[in-house]
Amino acid sequence: MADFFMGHYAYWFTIILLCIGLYGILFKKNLIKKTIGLAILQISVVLFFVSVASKSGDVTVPVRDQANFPVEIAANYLNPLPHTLMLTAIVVGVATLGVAFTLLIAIYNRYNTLDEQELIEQFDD
Amino acid sequence: MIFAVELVIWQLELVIYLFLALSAIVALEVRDLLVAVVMMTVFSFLMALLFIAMGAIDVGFTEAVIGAGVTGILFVVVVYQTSRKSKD
Amino acid sequence: MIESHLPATIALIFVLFSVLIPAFGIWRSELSQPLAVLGSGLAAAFSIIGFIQYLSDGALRYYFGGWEPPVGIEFVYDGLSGFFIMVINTVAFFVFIHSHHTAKQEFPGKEMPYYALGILMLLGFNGMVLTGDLFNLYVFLEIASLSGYALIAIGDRQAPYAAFRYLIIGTAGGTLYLLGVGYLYTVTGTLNIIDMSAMLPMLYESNAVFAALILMIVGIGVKAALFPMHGWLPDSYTYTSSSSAALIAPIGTKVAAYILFRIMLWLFGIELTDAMAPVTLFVGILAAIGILYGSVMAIAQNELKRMLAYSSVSQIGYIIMGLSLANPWGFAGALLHVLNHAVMKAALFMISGQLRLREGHSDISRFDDSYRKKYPWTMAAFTVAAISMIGLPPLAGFFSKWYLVLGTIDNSNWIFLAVILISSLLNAVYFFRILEKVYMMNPAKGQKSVSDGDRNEAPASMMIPTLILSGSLIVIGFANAVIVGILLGIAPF
Amino acid sequence: MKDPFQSPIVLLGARLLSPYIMVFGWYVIFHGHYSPGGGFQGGALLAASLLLIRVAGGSRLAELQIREFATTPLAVIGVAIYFATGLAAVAAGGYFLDYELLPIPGMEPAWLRYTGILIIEVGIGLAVMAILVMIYDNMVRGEDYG
Amino acid sequence: MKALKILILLFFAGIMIFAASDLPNRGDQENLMHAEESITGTVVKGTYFIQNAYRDARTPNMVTVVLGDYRSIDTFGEQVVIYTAGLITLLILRKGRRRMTP
Amino acid sequence: MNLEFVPLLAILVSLAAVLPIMLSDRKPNLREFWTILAALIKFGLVLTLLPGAIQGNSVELHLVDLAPGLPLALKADPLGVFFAVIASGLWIFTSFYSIGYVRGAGEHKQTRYFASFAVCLSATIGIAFSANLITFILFYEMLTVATYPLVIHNEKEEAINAGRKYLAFTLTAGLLLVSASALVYHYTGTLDFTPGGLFSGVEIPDTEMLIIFILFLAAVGVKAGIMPIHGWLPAAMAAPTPVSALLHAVAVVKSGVFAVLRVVGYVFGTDVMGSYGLNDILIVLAGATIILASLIAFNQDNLKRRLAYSTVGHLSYIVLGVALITPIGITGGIMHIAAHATMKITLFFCAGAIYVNLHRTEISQLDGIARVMPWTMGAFVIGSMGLAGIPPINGFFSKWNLALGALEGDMILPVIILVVSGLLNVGYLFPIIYRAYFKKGEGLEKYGEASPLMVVPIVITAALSILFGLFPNLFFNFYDLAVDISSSLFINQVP
Repeated sequence: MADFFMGHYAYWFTIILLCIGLYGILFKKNLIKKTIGLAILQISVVLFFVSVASKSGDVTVPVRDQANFPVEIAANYLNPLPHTLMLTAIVVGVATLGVAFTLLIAIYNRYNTLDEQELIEQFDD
Repeated sequence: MIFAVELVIWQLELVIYLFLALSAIVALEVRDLLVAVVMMTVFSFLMALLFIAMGAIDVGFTEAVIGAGVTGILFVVVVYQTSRKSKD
Repeated sequence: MIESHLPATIALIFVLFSVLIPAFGIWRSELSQPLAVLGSGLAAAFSIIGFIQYLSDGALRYYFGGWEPPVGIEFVYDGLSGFFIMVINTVAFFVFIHSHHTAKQEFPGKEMPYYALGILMLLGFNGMVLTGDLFNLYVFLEIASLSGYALIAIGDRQAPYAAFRYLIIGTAGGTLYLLGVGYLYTVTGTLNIIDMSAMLPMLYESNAVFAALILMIVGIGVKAALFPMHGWLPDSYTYTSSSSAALIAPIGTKVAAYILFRIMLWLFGIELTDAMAPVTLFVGILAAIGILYGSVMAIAQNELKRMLAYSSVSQIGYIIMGLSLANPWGFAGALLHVLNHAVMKAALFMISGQLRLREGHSDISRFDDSYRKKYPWTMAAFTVAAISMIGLPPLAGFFSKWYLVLGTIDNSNWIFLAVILISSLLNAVYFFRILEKVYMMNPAKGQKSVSDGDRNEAPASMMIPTLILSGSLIVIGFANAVIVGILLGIAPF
Repeated sequence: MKDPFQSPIVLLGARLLSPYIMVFGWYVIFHGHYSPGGGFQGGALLAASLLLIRVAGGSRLAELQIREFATTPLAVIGVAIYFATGLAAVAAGGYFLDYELLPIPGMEPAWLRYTGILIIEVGIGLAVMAILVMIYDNMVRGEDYG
Repeated sequence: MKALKILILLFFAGIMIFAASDLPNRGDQENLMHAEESITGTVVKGTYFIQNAYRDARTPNMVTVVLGDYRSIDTFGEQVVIYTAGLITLLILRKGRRRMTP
Repeated sequence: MNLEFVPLLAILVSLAAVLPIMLSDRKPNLREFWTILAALIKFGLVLTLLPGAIQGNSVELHLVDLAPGLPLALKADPLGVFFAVIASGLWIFTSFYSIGYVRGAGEHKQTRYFASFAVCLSATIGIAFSANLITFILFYEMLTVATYPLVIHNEKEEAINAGRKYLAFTLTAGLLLVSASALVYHYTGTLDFTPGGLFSGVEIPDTEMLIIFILFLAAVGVKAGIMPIHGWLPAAMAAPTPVSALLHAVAVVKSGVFAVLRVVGYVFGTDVMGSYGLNDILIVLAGATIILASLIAFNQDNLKRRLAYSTVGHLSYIVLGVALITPIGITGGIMHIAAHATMKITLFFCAGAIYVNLHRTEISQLDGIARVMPWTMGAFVIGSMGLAGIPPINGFFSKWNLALGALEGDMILPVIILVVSGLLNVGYLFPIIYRAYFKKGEGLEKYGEASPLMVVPIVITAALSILFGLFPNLFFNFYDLAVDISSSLFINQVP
């Protein structure tokens, strides 16, 4: 049981953060808040990948250090692949946020508000 | 460049997790959007810290520079360009 | 050595042109459209060549950087991806030709970024279809989505808000997909689709694998506008500019459908998909609800573009339903419907663009007899496309429904059969309503009557693609035996 | 937002800090092979150094630094560097982005790969810098037509 | 509407908890993603990268090698994503020559 | 001479005529010249197939695969040729009559009218020559769409509603046909029309068989006007009279009964029909339709609507004949296709002539018109007698065969139905004649006979009714043809 907890607690926290992000997306009326929720959601997924990349025992970061940690034994190093993927994912996330900001400004310029309720009221007219 | 062995320090991670959740909730719940944005930046920095604690130095660095730095600036710009108040 | 650069070439052409268009566009904005046409035309030509090559030599695989698959990333040009690539690029080629005047009218001075983003969106779609790596797929998914949001945001009225809603829900979907990929990677240790599909059967009944499947279906279902996740689609297609609508509507949802095909039939395989819960049946039910919902909502609309948008919700349901049937006929019907619907929707949205160019609106309640006199060819093309949508032979739309019907019968799934039939009737209702107005209804009093001399057809650059697309519906109808023969060869059953 | 923080101290601080951040950015790009870093991080740092001046000094000062219309070409150049590197390998008869076949004489394959990675990192760095600045500029100065 | 949203949230939370309960222990060296060889006998990416990154590209930082070489098309795509974002701001926020007709 | 392409050409002739018709929009004479030319060529082409058909040969043409294993194929078998001869022959008369009618009535959009008409005929011939169900569906739907502009021709509210009703019925029918065909394909793997049926050697559970049959029945029954689903037919009388005459007396509704024949004889096969007891359903429905339609016809004051309900009833004669599944019964049914076509077209022509000439549509307004329009009313009498089954007219002959067929199958109920309905026919048609001849009309002084373009076709079709009644084998050997066809349907039957 303790083993299961030690092995899984990172996942539970990731889930909590993911749910906070989803909550922001679903329940917040302000569009900037929604965007913040989106950012939290994205970073939480990054966290999931990074946390599964870790290895137990005598490991080091994925930078070659032949003297102390011979690369032939893969167990010496953290798995570099999820890290790489997440570099990409972070940049993608920033690009998405950039687009979201662009749209936010465009919406504000047209309707002078970023509140969902007020926007919908304006559409009805 | 030698990093500490036994990279999974769960006590540290746990503390950062708690602060992460806290900052995320504050960022979503606070009414002043500028504060929300600042909390978002804090969230990113904590996340970067966590990544580095987990041994993902590259990801942590990137998150710090791009996630916290650039996104933070852009967030601030958006808040200044639009409105600072939020109803929820 | 390398057999063929084809799979990469198709995608890289788009990269080249996405660089060339801004490079030239900065000083000569009017060069953007010809360049976009050239780029998509080249890509279409290469994809057709590739398909011919596929038919003779089998699947083509391309290893980027020279690294073989489990290590590196590969592009796979097999039957399924080849078919989708051909459809996407060919339709996009015609849409780009068509968009010259609408672009000038609807967002003057912004041609350069518009066409660059159009090309980038196609790059994303092509990459998604071609790639053999799940994470690479996510990257291309984001390229396509981001440019898609932007293309939707340039439009009138609520377009930015519609785009923003799409962005939120679409990015959340993409993130869920990524989480699913994460689960799969954690369990299998690979990201390559072919590699992973060999491992997954050994992990039968793993919760994580099942959850990954669900997350991926939900995430991609958002992009495909599968029934409960369709909310973004009608607003987006309604308020965006005509040229964007014509570009996104025919191909956007199809590519998402492709990913569902790839995931459910290739990556997981039909046994594993249904191992823990009847996922295919569930997806099929959603698709069926979507078909009926889309059709009913389409009847209630008074705006041509909005009606077409709801009809898209319904038509994507056919494709997903064909997938969920998981038998050769359903598969062939679904893929044939991908082709048909891409061509039909492109033609219909292009026609709505022509009407907006000339009339300034596409409000169905204002249609009348004078349209037939003013735009005889446009209306002829509309009639052909509409009749094909309804599914009357010998037009293409009939045959995809025919195969879907055969598929439902093979599975003895009478409810789906009834859904297909009922929705065809509903389609007939909303299209004949327009045809009736266009051909029968005399103009309202007070308007000057239109004589034959007032013919005001859209420019040739718009008319010719529209006519070619609607004409090709007849050709597809008669040639569908050949197409379906090939499609049945692709089917993984 | 054109001149948001019109304070001499902020401006001074920004102007002092900016060159160091920029140098650090280039360092991160070129040192990515040995330590954490690479094109994206370096590019973002370069952008940060430029944005700092823009935030602190307003648009007039920023014009002296990197002009608004120069960002698009820079971005295009950045993407083009990456793309051309890939095409060079194709031209030499290999797969796209197969650095082993880059036409640089007198290098063994592993070092060619090293060089190839370096080249693309520079491309990425340029593009990221230009684009982040471009996003900022458009957000601050751009206007929607509506 | 609110109830529906809560349902959605619960659904996703449930799915993720369901999945996480069956994920292998974090950091377990026996994990397939860290193994020497996969269950079908193919190369495992992560392990291959650790062992061969320096040999292939003379670069100690494995992440850089994976990013720049093994998965270079990913990185290229990433660059294109950022490029797309830049063009999007051009398209949406830059003023057009004329105002659009309403 | 190689006849292979004749069926295709026969279909394409009228389709090809659409283009010149559209182009000569401004020149009515030229436009109608094209129509008549196409009609004549088509009739000639169909006639060349007749000798072969009489010898029992069929001509097959395989065009393209519409779907794997499902070709777009044409087959001019005796039944198809029989139907095609009737449809294309009567088109000639209708063309002349149409010219008189549309000009007399000053109809608008005449070009659309003639073009749609040509497409309809094309589709009808296509239905006649279809070699399999998928080709059949193709032309069936084509007919549906092409008829629509004709139904709503006058574009009044009533006509548009009728058009919607028509579309709702026929499109649903088309979909049911598609699903029924798909079921057949699922079970048998083929859709080719084969005399004796497709189901030999295939075991299908009773319920499935019943479902397939009911789907088919609903699909083809709509166009054949079987009772609960006949609603579109009276509504469609809003169309111009030549349309009612040709399409709602010959082309469309006869396509429906032709489809019944195809389905019963060539898809299910007579033995399957009998062994699953499916024909009983058909007999009951057809019998009920005959009686009910005749009764409803009594209440109609509008001449065309009365004729429409009469059509509904007479179509069910044919269905009844087919449902008897005895050789003589089917012969009678086939003969009634021809008989009813000539008679009903005569009656509709008369109704149209009265409308164009006198602008009268209600029966109560017809007092004394026989004085004014002697030829027209004479033809009307002949047609009415034929429908009632009075001997020298061809209607008698087919009814006689139907009755014989019923007796051959040891069924007495159909005979009773036939007799009763004959009386009812007399009951609703002869009052019209009585009014026309024996009541005194008002305000008729300024009118004369209708234009020769209309009267001549009327007289010819009336004459044809009598001629075929006296000599069933005159000209085209119709009787022999019908006998051959019906006997060919029983080849599988174990004696």
